[in-house]
Amino acid sequence: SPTVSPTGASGNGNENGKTIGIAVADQKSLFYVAAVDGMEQAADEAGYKLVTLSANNNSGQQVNQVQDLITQQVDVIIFIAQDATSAAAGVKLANDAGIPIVAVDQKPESGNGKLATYIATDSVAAAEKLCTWMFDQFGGAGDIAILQGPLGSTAELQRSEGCANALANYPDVKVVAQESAGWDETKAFTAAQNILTANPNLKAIFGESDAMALGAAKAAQQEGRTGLVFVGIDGFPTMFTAVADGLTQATMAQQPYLMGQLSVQDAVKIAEGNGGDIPKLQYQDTVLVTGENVADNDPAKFYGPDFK
Amino acid sequence: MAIIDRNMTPPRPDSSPAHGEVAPTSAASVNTSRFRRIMSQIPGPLIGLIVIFVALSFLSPYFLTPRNLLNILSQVSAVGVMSVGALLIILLGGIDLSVGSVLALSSMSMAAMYKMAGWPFEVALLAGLIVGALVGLINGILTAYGKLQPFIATLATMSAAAGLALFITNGNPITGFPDWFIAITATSILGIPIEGVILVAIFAIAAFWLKFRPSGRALYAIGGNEEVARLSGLPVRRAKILVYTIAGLLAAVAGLLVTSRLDSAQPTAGAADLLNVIAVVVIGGASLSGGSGSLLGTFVGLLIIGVLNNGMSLLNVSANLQPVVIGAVIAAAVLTDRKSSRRHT
Amino acid sequence: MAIIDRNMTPPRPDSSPAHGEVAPTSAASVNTSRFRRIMSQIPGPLIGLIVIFVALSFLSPYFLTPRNLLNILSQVSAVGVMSVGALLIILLGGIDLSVGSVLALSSMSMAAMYKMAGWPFEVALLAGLIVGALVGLINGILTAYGKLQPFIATLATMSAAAGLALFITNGNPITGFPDWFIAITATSILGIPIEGVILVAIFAIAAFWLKFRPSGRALYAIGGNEEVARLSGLPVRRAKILVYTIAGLLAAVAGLLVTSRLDSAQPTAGAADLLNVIAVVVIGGASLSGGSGSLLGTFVGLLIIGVLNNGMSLLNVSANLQPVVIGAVIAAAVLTDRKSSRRHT
Amino acid sequence: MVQTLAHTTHDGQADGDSAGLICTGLSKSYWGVPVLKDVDITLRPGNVIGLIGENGAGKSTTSSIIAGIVEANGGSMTIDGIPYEPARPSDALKNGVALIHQEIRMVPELSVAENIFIGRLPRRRGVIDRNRINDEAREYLELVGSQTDPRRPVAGLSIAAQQEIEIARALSREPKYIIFDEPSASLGQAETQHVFAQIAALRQRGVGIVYISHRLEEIKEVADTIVCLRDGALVGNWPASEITKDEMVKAMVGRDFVFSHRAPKPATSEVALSVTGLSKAGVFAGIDFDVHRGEIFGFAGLVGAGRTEVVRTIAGADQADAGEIKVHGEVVQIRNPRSGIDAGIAMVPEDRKGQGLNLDRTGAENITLPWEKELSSAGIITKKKVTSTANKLRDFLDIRGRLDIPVGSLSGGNQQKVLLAKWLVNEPKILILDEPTRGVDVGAKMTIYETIRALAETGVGVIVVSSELEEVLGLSHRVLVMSGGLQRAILDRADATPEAVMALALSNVPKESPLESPIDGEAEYQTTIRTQEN
Ligand SMILES: Nc1ncnc2c1ncn2[C@@H]1O[C@H](COP(=O)(O)OP(=O)(O)OP(=O)(O)O)[C@@H](O)[C@H]1O
Ligand SMILES: Nc1ncnc2c1ncn2[C@@H]1O[C@H](COP(=O)(O)OP(=O)(O)OP(=O)(O)O)[C@@H](O)[C@H]1O
Ligand SMILES: [Mg+2]
Ligand SMILES: [Mg+2]
Repeated sequence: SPTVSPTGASGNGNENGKTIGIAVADQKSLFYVAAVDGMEQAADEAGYKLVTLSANNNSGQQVNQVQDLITQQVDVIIFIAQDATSAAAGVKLANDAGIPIVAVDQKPESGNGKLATYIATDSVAAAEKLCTWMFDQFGGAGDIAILQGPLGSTAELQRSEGCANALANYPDVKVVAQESAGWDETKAFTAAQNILTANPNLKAIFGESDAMALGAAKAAQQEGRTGLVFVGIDGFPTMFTAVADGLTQATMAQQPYLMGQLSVQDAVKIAEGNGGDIPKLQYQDTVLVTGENVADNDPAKFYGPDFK
Repeated sequence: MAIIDRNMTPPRPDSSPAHGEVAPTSAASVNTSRFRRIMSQIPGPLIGLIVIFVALSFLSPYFLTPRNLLNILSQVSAVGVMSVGALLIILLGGIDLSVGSVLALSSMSMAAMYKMAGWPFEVALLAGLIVGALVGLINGILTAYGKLQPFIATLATMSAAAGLALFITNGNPITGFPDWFIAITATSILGIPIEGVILVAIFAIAAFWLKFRPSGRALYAIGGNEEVARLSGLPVRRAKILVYTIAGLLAAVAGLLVTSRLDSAQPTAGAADLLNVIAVVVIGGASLSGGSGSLLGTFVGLLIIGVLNNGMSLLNVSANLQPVVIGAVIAAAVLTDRKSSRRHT
Repeated sequence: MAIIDRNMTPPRPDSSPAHGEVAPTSAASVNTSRFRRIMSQIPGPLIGLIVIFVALSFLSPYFLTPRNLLNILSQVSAVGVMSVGALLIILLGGIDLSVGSVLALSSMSMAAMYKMAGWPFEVALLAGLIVGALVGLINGILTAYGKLQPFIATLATMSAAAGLALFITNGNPITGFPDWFIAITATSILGIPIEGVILVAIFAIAAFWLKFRPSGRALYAIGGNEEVARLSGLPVRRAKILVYTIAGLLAAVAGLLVTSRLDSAQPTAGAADLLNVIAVVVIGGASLSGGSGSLLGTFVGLLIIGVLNNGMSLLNVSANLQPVVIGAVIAAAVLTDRKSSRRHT
Repeated sequence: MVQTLAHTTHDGQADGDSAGLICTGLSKSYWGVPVLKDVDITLRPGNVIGLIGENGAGKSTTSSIIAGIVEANGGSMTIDGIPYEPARPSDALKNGVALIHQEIRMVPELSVAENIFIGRLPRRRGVIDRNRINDEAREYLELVGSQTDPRRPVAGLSIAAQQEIEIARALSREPKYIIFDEPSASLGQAETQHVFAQIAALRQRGVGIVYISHRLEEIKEVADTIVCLRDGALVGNWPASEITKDEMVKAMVGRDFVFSHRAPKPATSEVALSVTGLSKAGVFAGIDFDVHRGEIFGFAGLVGAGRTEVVRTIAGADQADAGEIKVHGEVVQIRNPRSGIDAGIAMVPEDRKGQGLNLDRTGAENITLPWEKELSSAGIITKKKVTSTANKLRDFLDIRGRLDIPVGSLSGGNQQKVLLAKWLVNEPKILILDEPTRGVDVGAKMTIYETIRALAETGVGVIVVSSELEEVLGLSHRVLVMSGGLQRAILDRADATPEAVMALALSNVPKESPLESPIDGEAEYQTTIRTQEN
């Protein structure tokens, strides 16, 4: 039936009747889509059934969905929390129900819930590294702008924090404009137009996501402003192209596909009783992709083969 | 010109027994009309809910378990609490867009007073509720005295409250609340989760108010015809202010539930709930032009949305198709609602 | 059937000079009332706009540059195009929540047909527009024939369209459009960006329709009192269907503008625009209960929102406080609008 | 109270002089135009003042000022010598002044009883005492002769039934002063008599009453004193027993004026409209009649007989279940109002506010609303065209008042003329008028009657539905009498005596009638909401 996800219907799975439940923050942003792609690939390989629930960026809804996964008696839950502070509630529910939980991307900040393992990108470090690279491009002195994600979201907070860490080492870099464009390219375009107008001496724009960096770069291109540096975090295939074309200068590529695969592989081990040797914390590398190394990096490595 | 002499002929059909004009005659027709009246008492969307319910019972083995049904109750609690306030406002012919932001603002205010200002938790909690009521009060004043369209007034407060909620901590969530507070959403009374009890209690109190108290009945009068209400000496402005304040307070209560549930006050909580809240009320048969709607209907609307979300989770419907299914089911559920479709053109 | 010829016997029973009941008396009072009439022609929120405009000119040296003013025009183009459709629907007493999702769906459909199905771009573009119009048509049919409340009907299509837009590519954006298409938003005619020209043209055509064409004027009559309109022989259902379809089509046009500007079709584009679109119309003085509102007002509302957002960017107002300022300014702008405050209680 | 009275006595006013509701020098203007000029009215307890005047003379304005709905620009009021300055309706009610408004104002969703007690629902143990309001409502309804069940919702009740509720509501406040603003406009003769009986009883109890009406015989019957307004000024004040109807008319219009019906010119033999076997389940059945060109064809019957439903169906506002309609010999399919209009059938509906006019738009826009396509050139309609068309009709129908302001601010009679004008922009083949002179003054009535005759003389077939027997009998060539949804007889002018018509109107529904199972609550609800569109 068309309403059942491809995984549920896939041919070779389900032999052992075990199910992994996935609670993911949304299925709109490519990071999560790629992570789920990776999970599906790994589950297919292992012959596991997946139940994927997406919370549409609503923490409350996500707790409901964890509840629904527990109702269905899944064997392991993979949890990509919408938000680090609210993640504890979901973990607690799973703990109470005795279902092991693998956290991906966000880790609960509070409570004393037990995680089987935590797989993530170190966003603070990634942002710090990226911002440092960006400052160096214009000699470590000048005005920059930051386009933030939805205010209050964990990714926004961590990426802002990382860049602030880098700024601490560059006293001559000044943030003259800071605006939220909600991960959205259109909004970033508009925001950048205005920021560029108000700041004729701007040197660079840090987009906390690739989409926002792209929007900003396109605005500058339309205004005929050249010589600025535009960087983003994510490593989307479109951003690879943009970096190669010189529209943007760098992206910090995350590896969601790999993280997805890894989470399912771990979940399978746990379900089969071999979870003992899995490390509690597994940070995945981010790769700084710039004009110099973009040709050497295949975007499929980061976002999976399905990526269009 | 009084051509008919009062004595000349019986002026009303009532004195001649089976005159066909107004008085119903045969027992059969009385029965039919009573049956029809009873049928028309049933909220139309109930049929939609029953169909969805039965279908899901067949489709998923987990759906009809007591545990799952109780889960549904607690899953809808926050939206449900807000939908009571929304119904009251919609009865008045108003609308409240600020409800989600108020949830966030009151939750953040409470958390900030507790964790940042160091107030005793109980005081902070009370302050959070007051903040919610206060925003509601502003909505009420803007609509009743400022004579702004409610859409605009609450759009303004929605925007302002959302901004303030972020401003308090610069976007950071606050976590770490007392255990008893978290227990509110983690404990059951006689097997029923406390949040479910709170939800049902709020519905019951509000329904009682609307049906049996003059000030509650007045909402129908004001929403149905504000001019009549005013000319009849009803305190129209006071009613508006009261209702918006109640809605703000209820949004704050919903905020407390969400905070307790997540053990986290989030500045962007509730933002996604706005359309759900209004949808619940409208699916429940209320008219956005005011004067008609009931809490029974709203509760049915709430369950439709709640059961649908829960059911699709259980059936593992693809995330991107879920909104499509929800859209189709909402339209179908309301299309079958003969009553509301007759009334509103 | 000619207009009645007034040479026919005047049926008036009296031959004495008509004793004017309301005939205006003194010249002075005529003048006062003419002044009042002219004043009442000025859309109320215009004063708000002027105040904001003047304030920003002083506050930011960049605000009053031609470049920035043209930027504002292109920044508001997508919301502006949609707000024309929204005004038409609101005039009828309806509402369209689906507008943002339709933007995304038609943009994604176009892109998918071009890049995935390999259709010629012009055909794909047309298909994208048709998809938008089609969703609008469904809205129209659901409200006019299904007799759903517009809020519910368009909530359902909003949900469905948003889901489908994501479903097409499983959330992936599509990029790589022909140069001429991208040029639409990158080129200027006589210094004015094409999207601005398109925006103004759509406003002008729609304003002409509303003012001079019987079918456009009918919207006011239908929104004002549907039964009167129906008994006057106006095709109420056809008007509803037409207007919802136009709104869908305009959302698709806005989708094309956004796609062209970014050279990228995005499944979640437009989602944030819904409240803006309705806010623009309501700030512009239209009443959500139908029958009143103008495109001039809507344009002023559009500029208020556009100028405000632009100004705060230029002034680097803290992102958290921006919504607070917007909320306060909206309330203030509309509070000063004596006309609309008088009309809607 | 006693103190204040003593105080006023000190001022030299005798107790007897200050008793009652005394208005001195009331003035009001709208848009800079005075509509009420220095009006003095003294209403004593137990007195009935009949207030007359042409449409727009200022009667409703006066009553609105007294009832606290509108604020006067000048003048003062006292009750029993105490200054009375109502700022809002509730102030008036507190001072014992109630108004029965010209326009009916109900909350359709609430029950009849709740509508009566709106704003002061009694409580018992904290909750609304439903038994009490239902019982009391039933008593007050019976006082005005209404049988309506107080528990049912108001939605779906006929205008007449709602008017009765409106009166019951005012009575239930046990006021000391009541203003009836044209209550009889939507009442039938029988209901009016109930109201009169009630007024007599109130007067006995010392209530002071202002009774506004355009039905002058009625006024004479009920009032002690008759007061006349013309152009906003008081022009007469007589004991009711000492003035004749003709004198009243003269005072109202300011000149000699003869009010009489004359026989219409004979109709042609050409059939304009032919209706056969028209039926609508549960509403009416077996309607068969022809209207000739040049004929005025009346519909008589009691309120609720189904006349309105029949003519609405002919005009396309509702759908018939069976039957055939021919216009000028050709069968026409009338599916909706538009196809009715296209077939040359125009209908002036009985509910001016709900179905006839869009009160927020200007008179001119209302008049041209159905004809904008015809009035446009090259698809464009200009304000000039709208205005000039409307002005032509204003002259033709003697509409008094501006057509460029919202029609809701015109007086009731002028609104009715605007409504008529709307259907005369294009000469119809068949003109249906449902209660064409509801709330219209004598002068305007004559204008409308003359217009009807003049239109008939040009070959239009006219159908007049009216609850005023004198009107329908005085105008028509032939009269169709309905009762209980059935056509009882078609009487020629000569045979259509009031007695004969009333006998038929009151005749019972025979057992074998298709409407044998009568219109019960629900069906009535459905048929009268009339929201379904085509
Ligand atoms: N709100 C208003 N704005 C402008 N003019 C008004 C308004 N209300 C009434 N008028 C004008 O005041 C005059 C008096 O109106 P009023 O309603 O008192 O007349 P009336 O004597 O009750 O007439 P009718 O018999 O038709 O009811 C009319 O010319 C009317 O057009
Ligand atoms: N007093 C009343 N109470 C309840 N229903 C009523 C009353 N009067 C009329 N009706 C309902 O109204 C409907 C018919 O009204 P309709 O308007 O067609 O009659 P009419 O002969 O034109 O009377 P009217 O003089 O009111 O125009 C019927 O369904 C009837 O039951
Ligand atoms: Mg009047
Ligand atoms: Mg009638």
